[in-house]
Amino acid sequence: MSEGIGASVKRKEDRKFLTGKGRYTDDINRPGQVHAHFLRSDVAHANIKSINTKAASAAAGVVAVYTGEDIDVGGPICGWVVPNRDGSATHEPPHPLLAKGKVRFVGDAVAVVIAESLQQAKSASELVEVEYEELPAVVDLETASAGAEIHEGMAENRYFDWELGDEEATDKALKSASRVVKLTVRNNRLVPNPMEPRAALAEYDDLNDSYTLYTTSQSPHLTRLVLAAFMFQIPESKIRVVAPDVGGGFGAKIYVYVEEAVCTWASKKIKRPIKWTADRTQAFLTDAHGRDHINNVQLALDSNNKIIGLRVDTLANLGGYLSAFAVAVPTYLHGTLLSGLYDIPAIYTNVKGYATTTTPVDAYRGAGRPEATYLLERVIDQAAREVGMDQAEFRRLNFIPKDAFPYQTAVALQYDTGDYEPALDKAMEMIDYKNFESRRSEASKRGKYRGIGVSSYIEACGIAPSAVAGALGGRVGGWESASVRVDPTGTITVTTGAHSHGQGHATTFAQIVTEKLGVPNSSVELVHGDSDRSPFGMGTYGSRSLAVGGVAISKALDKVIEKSKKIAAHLMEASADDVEFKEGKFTVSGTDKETAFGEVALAAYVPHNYPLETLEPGLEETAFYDPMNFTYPAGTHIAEVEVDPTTGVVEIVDWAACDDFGNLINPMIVEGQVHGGIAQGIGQALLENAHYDENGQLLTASYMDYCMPRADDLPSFKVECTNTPCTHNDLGVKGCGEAGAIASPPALINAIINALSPLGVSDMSMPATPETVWRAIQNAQARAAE
Amino acid sequence: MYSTKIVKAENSSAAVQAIGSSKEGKILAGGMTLIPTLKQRLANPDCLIDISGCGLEGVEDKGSSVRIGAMTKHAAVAESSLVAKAIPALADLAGGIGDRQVRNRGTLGGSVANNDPAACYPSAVMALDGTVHTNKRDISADDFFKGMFETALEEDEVIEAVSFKKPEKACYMKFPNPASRYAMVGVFVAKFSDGVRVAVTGAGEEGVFRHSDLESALSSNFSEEAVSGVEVSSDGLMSDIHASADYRANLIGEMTKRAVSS
Amino acid sequence: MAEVSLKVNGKVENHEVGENTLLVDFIRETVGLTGTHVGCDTSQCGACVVHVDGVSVKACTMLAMQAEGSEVTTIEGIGSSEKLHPMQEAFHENHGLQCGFCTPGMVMSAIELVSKNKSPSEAEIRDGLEGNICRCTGYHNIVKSVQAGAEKMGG
Amino acid sequence: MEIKESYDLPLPIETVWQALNDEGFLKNSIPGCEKLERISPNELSAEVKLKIGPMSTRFKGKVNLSDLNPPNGYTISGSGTGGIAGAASGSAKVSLSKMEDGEGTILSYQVKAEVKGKIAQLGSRLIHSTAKKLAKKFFSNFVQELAK
Repeated sequence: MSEGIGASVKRKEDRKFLTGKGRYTDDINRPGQVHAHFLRSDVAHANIKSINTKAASAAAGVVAVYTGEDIDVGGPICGWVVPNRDGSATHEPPHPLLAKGKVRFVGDAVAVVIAESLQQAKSASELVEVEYEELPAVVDLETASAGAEIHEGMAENRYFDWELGDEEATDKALKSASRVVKLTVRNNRLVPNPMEPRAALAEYDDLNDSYTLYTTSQSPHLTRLVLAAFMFQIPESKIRVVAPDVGGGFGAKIYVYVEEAVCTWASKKIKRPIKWTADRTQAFLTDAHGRDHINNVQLALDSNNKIIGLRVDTLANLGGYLSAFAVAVPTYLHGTLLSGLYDIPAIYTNVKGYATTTTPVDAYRGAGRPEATYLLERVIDQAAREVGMDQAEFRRLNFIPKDAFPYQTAVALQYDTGDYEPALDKAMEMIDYKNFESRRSEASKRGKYRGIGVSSYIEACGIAPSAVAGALGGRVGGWESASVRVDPTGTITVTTGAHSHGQGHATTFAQIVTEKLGVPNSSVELVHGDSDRSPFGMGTYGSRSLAVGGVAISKALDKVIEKSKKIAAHLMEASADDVEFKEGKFTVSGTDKETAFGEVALAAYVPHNYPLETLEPGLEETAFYDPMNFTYPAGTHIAEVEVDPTTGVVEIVDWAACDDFGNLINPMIVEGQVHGGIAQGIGQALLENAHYDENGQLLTASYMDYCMPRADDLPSFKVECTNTPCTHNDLGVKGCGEAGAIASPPALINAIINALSPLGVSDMSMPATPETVWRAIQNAQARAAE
Repeated sequence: MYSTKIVKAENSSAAVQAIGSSKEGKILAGGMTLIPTLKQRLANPDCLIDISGCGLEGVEDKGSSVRIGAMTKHAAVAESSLVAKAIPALADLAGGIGDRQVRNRGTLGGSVANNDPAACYPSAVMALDGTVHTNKRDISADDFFKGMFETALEEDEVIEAVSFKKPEKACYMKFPNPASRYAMVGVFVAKFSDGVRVAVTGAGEEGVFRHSDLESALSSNFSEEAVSGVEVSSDGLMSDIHASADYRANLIGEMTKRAVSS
Repeated sequence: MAEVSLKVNGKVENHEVGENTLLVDFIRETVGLTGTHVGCDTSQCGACVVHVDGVSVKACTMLAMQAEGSEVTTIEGIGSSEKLHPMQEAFHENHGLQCGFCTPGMVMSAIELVSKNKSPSEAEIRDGLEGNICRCTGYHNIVKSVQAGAEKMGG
Repeated sequence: MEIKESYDLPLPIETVWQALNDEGFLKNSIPGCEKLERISPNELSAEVKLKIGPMSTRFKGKVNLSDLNPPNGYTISGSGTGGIAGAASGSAKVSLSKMEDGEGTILSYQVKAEVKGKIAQLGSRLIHSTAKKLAKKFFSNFVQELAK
């Protein structure tokens, strides 16, 4: 069917966005609305000696001014904790909604000024006097791990010290190895930068003692849960959270931030709707950042170049407060992926998470998996170079063979299915790998260094099953819910707890309905993003929407079909067991009896001829789906670059990606997700870096200094897929949202090293800016001259 | 943005008068730098004098030079067939400033008056031995630029036009800052019958400057080899998170070579 | 306060606003057309691109008073949901948008780009979209969309 | 960041040292200084208007004189807040020594500067050059004042 599973259906949601009719949080206004402006700390680390809000409170248009002392509810909570190596628990220091006694990063909210207009709020905030007693800034992991104190009573300034794997076996492998390949890499700190800045509009309803919060969230139900149960301690029914159209998330909009909570809290105090919208610099300062690891890697090889062990010691910079999933990212989303798609018998990893006086760090597209893939694909490449093997063949030699599935890794995961060589082969074919050397020599005639870099990755999507997540320290479930309501006229309303902020759920999910019920896409309406209109949900992150939320819809559809069959059986006077449903029609096997889906729908709501004694009327079903396992997308990306040695500029001349996402519902949308992911990965590898000075000032706090990938920084991409369907969900689907961002950084860095290896360059840090590359060339040339 | 008053001046003397009668008035040309600054509340002028109605737009061929009105947009210079014929390098430079939308609003006069150390236009004014025409006087390029963000302009002075001498050959090569797209290094090389002028922007701590070593090398031998023979010093060059002084020095050499060989 | 009179999508808009009102705020708040977005503070992201007298500008870096007497066209003014502009159609057909936030500015820039260059090459499109940042698409499909849009517009 | 420079002055070291401790001299030397009042022997309150390109901000703060080693030098440091623009601080370690001819004085300085808040967030590319420029201006103003 042209609109069902597997079809590149054009997106249903496009029209509103293309005509300017999208409705984002800042587009919404409420009668009597006032504006909030947050006064933020200019210093990275200080005790607050005093705050004087008197003049600000008296300023024109000011409705209220609040500081941390005024707020009587708790702040953001931690959604995942892990045990320390010594058995003690993760240290979870409090994170007040507005700073209390101390500020811990530049941008920490110190006071909120609420006024009739935004300009008035800003002007008044200039009158708030804050006296700080400055303390030393702690910016890098070296300082953070050397006796800094950011949270009172937190030993060694460490949030956690976690381990996974078999240390003894790994160290034994390292000792017995015929070669140990060593590498230290830094995964640069990134700022997610969805194009829509965060915003909130909170309104209190006096009559019902309830709140409505419009917010830029990837997970409105989680926001409701955190606000109601953990901050305000009121029934969840008293808070409605609406995440309308949301302009991108990439992780940064998963969490509950202080601004939305403060606006919600204050809306009751002043009994007026309060709006807050971040400007871009506030977004840079306060949206949770991503990555920022230092990894020490040791890879053990036997004499046949087979990997026999891997040890990774990681330091993670988590910033001034522990963000919701900050603990999960460098631990269970990182350590468990260290086997990659390789057969590695022994792995051990230790991760220490430190506090610094920088913006809190949390999940950003890929969240832990890009870090794992980066270090692994870098050390694999170095190993291939050291043993003198082709980079692709070295990988092939060490891949988990296709007959080894399900494969139990040395780091807790069980991969259900996979076949890695076809994707590698296809990517190599797409980029014409075998003729690369002739392209390299042609480029060298033009004075350019040409290189090719491979990255084979695996990731784990859809954080579940809940029981496992819970056992590992997760404090939320890993399920998703869906309900499917068939209207009397046969149109369908699907509600989901997943949230679309660019992913095209309205289209993809409708395709599942079309496939299963045989109704056209246009008859399917998707409801999401409003906690009052959809059942409880978990939101969208970790490439889970389809693999968990989509499967929940499929399960609800199965229930609808099952019930429909009973109704159809009644209508056709047959036994339900004999009824078949296909392409929107019910038939009775062995007869020519048939009835259309629409007739069954009508009968369900106008039950004049209906088995009321055994079946309830109506046709609406809800399903909760909790997966049995993660899904494991995998694949190979190959980048080809040319380096201009005179300037260090890297030009990406070709890109081939071959991914295994299992079954595809909408290949067009999947491809778009891959493109976007690759672009963000290229951004990390070449352009982006959150740069703090030694005083903890973020020097890249606007697009003047933080380098966002633009159209002319990127090439077009060749994207194809292989398919080993997921074995444990009904749709055979995996996740695709993060793959590009996971696979691409090492492909690019490996390509640059490959290009410059004739000069003796063997390492390259991210971002590989022109100067970084130029310096590497200069240093290599200087070494060669010695 | 703080509240302010807007005065629409009809000619440059009215603009000067308005500045005089304000406490801390500012000329608003294209606004590409000024408006973002005001939005951040990093300045609080009591009055903005909009000079878009002063009739300062247009390109004229003056024989040995091209005269361009101060309020001429970058896009107009980039698309001017007159400029393309007389000084193609100048049209190229204008076509590479900022992005399309900046070029549709940003003006020559605004860029020159602001003298941002990373702006493109000052290098053209300097390399093309330009003259800045104000309501009061004509100022030669060498006297006009006084260091980062500083010019010879007095309080009661408004730029009306800039003249650029037609070179025998010229080229502007820009290595953009990857984030802001301003010049990290921009080199404007102009060959005249009596010598070569090389102006560098984006690199100097004092803003745009002429590179005398490169000029003398190229004046006697206009070739890439001549550039290779010059040791570009990093003294006095900017160093920031995007590029060190050493790297900028390297780029000056490279961009000059490219400009010469283009 | 000052009286500002200009046309937005062909309709005269005459309002008393603060003299420091940005064109983008005039469009979004005074006129109530929220398709023009604000994504940064430094004139770089291009989410706010509109046409003023036929040329694309960043509405966040222009005062409403500077547009006095001008014809402003926003994303709402180039097509309707019944009859999309060919460029809007091309973005739909080529999956040139994901979250939709940068899309209005991107489409407005693309239309101007094509009006100046009837059949732009891939490199010219990439270069011409320098003033518009998209975080979702990696630009691959935006470039395809603009190429297709150029063809539809009669290039 | 650190900035170093030195000047040769045709004046005796004592004269230079005296000037370095005179608020009138200092006020005329600090670029954009609108107000400078001594509040204790080694502490002055200051108001400085800083103009960098289109930006124009008034900083209020203090100037401190420390490590006094008459007449061989001291450290002059200033810090101020510029409201919404953020804060700036800087210090110059000033050393005076007699020139070999015994008449003149060599004034050398080493400057450290840091900025906070919006000016750091938005103006990072200009921080170093601006600090250098302001330091240069301060000392060239100072030398000019001395020559008067």
